[in-house]
Amino acid sequence: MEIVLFWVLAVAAVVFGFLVFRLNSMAQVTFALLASFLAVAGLVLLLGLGYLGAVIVLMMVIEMVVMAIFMIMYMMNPAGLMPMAMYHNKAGSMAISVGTFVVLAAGILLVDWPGRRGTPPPDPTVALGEALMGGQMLTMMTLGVVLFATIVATVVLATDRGRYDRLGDDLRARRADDPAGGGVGR
Amino acid sequence: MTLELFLLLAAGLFAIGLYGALSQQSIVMLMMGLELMLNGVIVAAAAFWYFVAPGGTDGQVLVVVVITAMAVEMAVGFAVVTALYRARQVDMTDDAADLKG
Amino acid sequence: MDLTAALLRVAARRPHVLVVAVPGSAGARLALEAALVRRGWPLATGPADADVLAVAGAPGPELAAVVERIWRQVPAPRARIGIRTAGAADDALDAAAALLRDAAHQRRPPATSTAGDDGRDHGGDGDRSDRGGNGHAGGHAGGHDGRHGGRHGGDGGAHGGDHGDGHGDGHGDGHGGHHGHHGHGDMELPGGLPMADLGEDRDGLVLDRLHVPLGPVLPDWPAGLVVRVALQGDVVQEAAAEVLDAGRAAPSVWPDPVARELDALARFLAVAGWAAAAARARALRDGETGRAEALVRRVRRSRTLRWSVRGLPAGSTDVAALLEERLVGVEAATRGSPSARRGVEELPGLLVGAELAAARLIVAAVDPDTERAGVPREVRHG
Amino acid sequence: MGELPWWSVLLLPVLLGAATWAVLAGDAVLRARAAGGPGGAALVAPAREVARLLAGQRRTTVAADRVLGGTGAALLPVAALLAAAVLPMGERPVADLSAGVVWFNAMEVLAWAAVWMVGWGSNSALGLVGGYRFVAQGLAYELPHMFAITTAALGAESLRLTAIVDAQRDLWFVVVMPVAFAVYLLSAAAMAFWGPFDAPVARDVAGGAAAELSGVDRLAFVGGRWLLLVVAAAMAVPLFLGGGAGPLLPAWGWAVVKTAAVLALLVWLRHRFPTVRMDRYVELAWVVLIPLTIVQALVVALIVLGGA
Repeated sequence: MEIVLFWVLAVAAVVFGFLVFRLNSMAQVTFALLASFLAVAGLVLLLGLGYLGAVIVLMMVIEMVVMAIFMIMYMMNPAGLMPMAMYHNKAGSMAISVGTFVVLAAGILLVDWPGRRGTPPPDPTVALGEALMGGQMLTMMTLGVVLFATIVATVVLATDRGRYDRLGDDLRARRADDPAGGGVGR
Repeated sequence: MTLELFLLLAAGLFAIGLYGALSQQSIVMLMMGLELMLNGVIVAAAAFWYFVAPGGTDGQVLVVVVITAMAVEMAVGFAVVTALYRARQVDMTDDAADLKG
Repeated sequence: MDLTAALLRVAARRPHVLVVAVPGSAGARLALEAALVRRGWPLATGPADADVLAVAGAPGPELAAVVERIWRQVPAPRARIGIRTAGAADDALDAAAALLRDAAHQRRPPATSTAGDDGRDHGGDGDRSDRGGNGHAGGHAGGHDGRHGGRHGGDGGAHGGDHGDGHGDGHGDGHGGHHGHHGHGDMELPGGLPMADLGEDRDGLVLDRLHVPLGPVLPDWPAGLVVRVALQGDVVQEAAAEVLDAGRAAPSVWPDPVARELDALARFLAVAGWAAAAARARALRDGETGRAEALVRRVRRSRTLRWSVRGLPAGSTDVAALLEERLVGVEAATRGSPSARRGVEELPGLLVGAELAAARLIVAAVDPDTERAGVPREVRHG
Repeated sequence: MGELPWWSVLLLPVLLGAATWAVLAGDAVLRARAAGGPGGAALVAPAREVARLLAGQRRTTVAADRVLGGTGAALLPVAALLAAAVLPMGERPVADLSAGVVWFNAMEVLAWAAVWMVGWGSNSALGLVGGYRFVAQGLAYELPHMFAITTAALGAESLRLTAIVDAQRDLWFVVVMPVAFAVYLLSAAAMAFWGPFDAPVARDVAGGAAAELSGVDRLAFVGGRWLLLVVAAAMAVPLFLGGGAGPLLPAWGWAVVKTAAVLALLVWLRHRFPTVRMDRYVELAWVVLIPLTIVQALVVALIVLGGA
């Protein structure tokens, strides 16, 4: 049963991953990528990591839906009604990636991987939580700071309106001059 | 299910992603390639956790880190595309490489 | 056992009805809506959701053409009725239900040539083969135009300077076809869809624009009104209003000025997503117009509604002010001094800059008089 | 504890379908009464609606994306059923996952993708507007929602739903975390685009995401939406209302009674309030609800620490 599931999910992950660069419709491309992620989430669940599998589903669905919106905003041919290719150096990229795969595969098959040490804890989620709040606290804090920095940096990059546009040159305007109103009466 | 199979899958996803990241002109598609590469890393990390050191938590933490990296990559990528597009109306790497739009 | 026939029989007891309002025929529409409430038949949101297409009144040539287009988009099983007078509503609805129940009729191969030939806008051709071949042009609001639209390279490897020909209005940054494809007849999409063009949005990004006609067949929309908008995202950038068959029909005869005000208020409440209050307004309109003031008080008391429409820009004013005008109109009518109604020509100026949802609220709150003689042919803004 | 036998997987759609029927009928009766028409016929309205959509013709539009549209419509009921897999019916769920709360959240988020795909798939401007509206709504409700269900998990110190129910043996979580419960109710309505949050399928855009759906596609989409509503309402019971706990009745009986109460509340919400405009709610959610839910989680964390 697990073997069958593994093969189905693995093949799905690769096929959908491949479709990402084969389909014409940008919307379909986005959801092909999502399908590839969902297959990988299934594999993670299969390995007994219930929490991480569910989190991958959660994150990737949200991320891909948001991505679809940006795709359609910026891409030239979102529905793929006119087949068109937007590649550069296709042959070279193919050679490099096939080469990478061959090297990686050779390494994977030739290296003598260490045997299994230890057994999975009864609840890997608890173990993860204790690690993140204990030994790996530094990792967690770094991630938090990085995420916060990302929020600030992306907003600054993406918007073209600063506080002077919103509140006037002396920042004294009583109400911000926004194109769309908000819900808390500022 | 063996470690080698999982790692081969991870290598396959990584290679497909690499191909996309190298060959696509559109910045958005390029980011999809990067995401696929990270997808491969998730598979590898989870497999190492299960088949090599299930007693530890390093594999799991690595998955968490990769997921965060994906989110950050997407957010920053789209912010840059938005800024580029606002300034020069381009969403292609080749055009962004020109010094003046 | 014929399963489809059984299903049709069960379903025909509660079909969804798409009402097409004709200017000057408010009496027929009111009778139709009241009959639907009595039967518990819901109103359809659009052609896809409809089983019965009911035309309330005698449409002029322009509206009749729209009705034909809409009819082609209604999926089988379906029936089509025309109600000319208030008294005809119940009989027509019964006839529609009988047609829907009639499995043999619904299975009949496409017979478009005979449909409606009996001069009563009657007849339901079970047109199963019609798979949207005509693509909703116009009529049903929101045509299928180019969300796929714009910025088509049109050819492989669309970049570099190899598009010099035919792009005289390009913006000159390399991408042929990426910009400035206005008027490129050769760049039409499959299916004959028009392409979106580009325009600056309010955040300073140059993105696709869609040209979408709103009306004349939209839920809770003034009779005969068509507003053609250029949408960017869902922000209206240009608007042009016209009335189909303008000036053709005599204004509707309302038994009671309060009923007319309540009718408009019901449309606004329905567009604002307050189905219960809208149903109440319709019930009052059809019966006890004397108790309209209680409803007005209830609407005024609603914090959620006020929170939603306050400060929502509509030209130089806001939707809350327009709603207040509506409510004052109801009160004035109950006191026997009906107020003047706004005209269609005011609409475009109010709509530009609004989002689609706000635009719907504005149209419903303004409730332009589409029946007045001397309605201008078309007014645009933006 | 433990899980229900495997055949309960088949029972799940039946039970949820029955609950959905009840809500649909209740809603139809309320609607008919508001309009002043007869309410009795509304009780069988769900059956007529299903028959109508089963017999209806499927239609497409020019250059429609049938792959995505079809996937989206089918995905919605599937997502609702998958989310219901961890729902304790009485005492035991079909699958008692160790990360049940996160699983529920992940499956419910699939609706984002589903609605957007349906809206996109029909290649109609109004459909797409509906799809986009749901994404905006999702961005507004999702974070307060996550904090609300996290608070329940925090109170029980477990992500397992049966453990959360066990933790409420003495005191229902609704008493300890009223803010989280209120926010959960709002997001339950929002995730099923129901009640005051029905902008994605509103009448003002002619049915929004569902504008071009007919026949079986519409049945799957609309049915999936109702299922999602029922599942979201039913999930409030183990998370905040003590699960199947109660005197006299068996556990499943109490679960049914409490679910019905939550559903009745949601139906009432829809009839009581007009649609909330998303530009307003988004700011409320981010400026008021998120801080409130975080403070709520903090308070619960302190209570848990103090109790330990």
